[in-house]
Amino acid sequence: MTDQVEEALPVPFAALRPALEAVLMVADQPLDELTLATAVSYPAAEVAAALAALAAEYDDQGRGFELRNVAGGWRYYTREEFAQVVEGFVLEGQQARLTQAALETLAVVAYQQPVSRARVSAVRGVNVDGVMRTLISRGLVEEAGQDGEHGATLYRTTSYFLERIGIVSIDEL
Amino acid sequence: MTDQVEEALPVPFAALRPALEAVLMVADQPLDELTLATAVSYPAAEVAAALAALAAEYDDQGRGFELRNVAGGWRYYTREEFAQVVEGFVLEGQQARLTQAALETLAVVAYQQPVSRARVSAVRGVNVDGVMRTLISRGLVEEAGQDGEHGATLYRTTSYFLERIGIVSIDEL
Amino acid sequence: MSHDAGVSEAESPEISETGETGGGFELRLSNFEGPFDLLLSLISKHKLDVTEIALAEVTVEFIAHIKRLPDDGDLEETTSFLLVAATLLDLKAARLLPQGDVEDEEDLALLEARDLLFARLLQYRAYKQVASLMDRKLQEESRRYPRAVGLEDRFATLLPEVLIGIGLDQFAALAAKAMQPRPELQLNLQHIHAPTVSVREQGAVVMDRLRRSGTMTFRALCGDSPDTLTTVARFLSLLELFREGVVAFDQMTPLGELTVRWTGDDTVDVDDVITDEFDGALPPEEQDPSEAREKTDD
Repeated sequence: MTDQVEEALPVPFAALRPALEAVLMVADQPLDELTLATAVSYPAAEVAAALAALAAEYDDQGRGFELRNVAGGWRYYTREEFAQVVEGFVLEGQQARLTQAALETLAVVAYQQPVSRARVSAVRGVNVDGVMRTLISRGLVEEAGQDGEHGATLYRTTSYFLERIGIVSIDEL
Repeated sequence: MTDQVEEALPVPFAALRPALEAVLMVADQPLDELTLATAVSYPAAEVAAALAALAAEYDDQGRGFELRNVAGGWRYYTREEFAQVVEGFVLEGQQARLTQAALETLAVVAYQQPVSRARVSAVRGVNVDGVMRTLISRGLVEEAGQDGEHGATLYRTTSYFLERIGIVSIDEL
Repeated sequence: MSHDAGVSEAESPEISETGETGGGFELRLSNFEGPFDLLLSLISKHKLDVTEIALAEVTVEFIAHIKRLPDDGDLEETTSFLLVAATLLDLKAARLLPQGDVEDEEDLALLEARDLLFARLLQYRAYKQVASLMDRKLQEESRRYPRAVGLEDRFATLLPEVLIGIGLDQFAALAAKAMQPRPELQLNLQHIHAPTVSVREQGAVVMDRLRRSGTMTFRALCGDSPDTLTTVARFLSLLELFREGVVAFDQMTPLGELTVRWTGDDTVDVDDVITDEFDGALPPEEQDPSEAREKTDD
């Protein structure tokens, strides 16, 4: 686009890390490396390296927060061991724990997606209609088009699911 | 679980600073020293000293954020020299026009207010946490107390919403 | 801790005692996520691997628990338990037969059925392990809170004016559409007042039909069954008839159609072969309506 040669880097070289910190501090959702690279006008690869370095720094310094890459985006999280102290200051209440049925259904969807309800039922040996509705209403599973052959609705896990489980992609499972 | 001899301080001594960092990281408004002291179960004086030490540390390390005491409340702010980057980022993703998801969520809130987030999620069949935050940050939706029964936070539309949609009261909906 | 007899020291998380029945050990079937879950739990209770021997060992227990299927269970769920039970019985029966008595084709079909059941069990077990791993991760993750705070005022005021972009009518239509109830599964409330069904009576129906037809599919035997409970009663009566050696089962494909063959003679009386093990001490009841209806069948 623009000739980026020397001109108009909004962020001076030494300031890449703090610039990322500032942007991450105002974000209310995970930010992917491309978005961050655009915000600070740096190549994505350098941004990725800086993010990893920051995350390691927070770990080394024993900060009460950590910088994590979850569901493809970077975001500040409180560290696990301070959960008890933090709870009172968080708006959303504790997420209700998923039932065994919901967990098993989620596991099958996660590994076989996109997958039809009938297929999940066959694996679990029980009807999963109700459980699937629960998972959809909790934003963990979403529709993913139709099966070409039978026209059955297919389902997949959402990026909110990745966020909830704290991983970057489904391959990590 | 087990009786920890010295009466279970929720935060061990060495962890005072990170515990404060964790709380400040998720707090939505400035917190005074007494509130913070209560949260971490430490004397207010020690908490005040720890906060000052943290603020100095962030300055020394040239972090992109700073910890400031404004009118008696402590809060993380982005550092002044990165204001331009943050502004660019904040404005970048923001369109004047609302997304379909935001419009739908807004419609449900408008017609069911005061309403909890869980209720809106249930009606729309998807998780609405992110969209709700957007609506709040755009000034269209605000908190409206607690549900008497479950203690869930309730939401309603704002007068700014009335103004933007061009009516005087929600009765006109 | 008190020494209350009701407190079970070695209570397994999956198989718990109710302590209510004098007989003692009772599985609560409602704790299980279907037939594979129950089967795996039984196998692990006996500290066995998933092998043919294990299946044979737990067959009787598995079937014993089917009668504890909740009265309000739906037909689909009940059927899924029954189909697995049928495969287990086939396998057990085959093990009891002398080698030469088994025809090659049936033998092969049975091996196939066994392997498929193994495959499904192992698959289910794998997903169960994944589920528990996910549970751990979800729990762990729920103790970390993401930063999601409002913008600092200086940035919040920079945001452009919101453009709602649609008129009031469209806005109202959007709300109406969003609030429309999504189709829910129909709730069948008939089971709530399920009448008592007698295994003995249903056994008489089953025997009568098999005597006349020789061979019938389980589906046909239960085609007129008015409710799940009757279907279960007929299945249980078949188990008793099987135990007495007056019926045989065929199932060509795993979880496929179950065919029942009458192998007894005409002198067999229902009271001789069907005990009241399942019915308990039931008061004699009036004729089951399905029995009367049956005369006009076929």
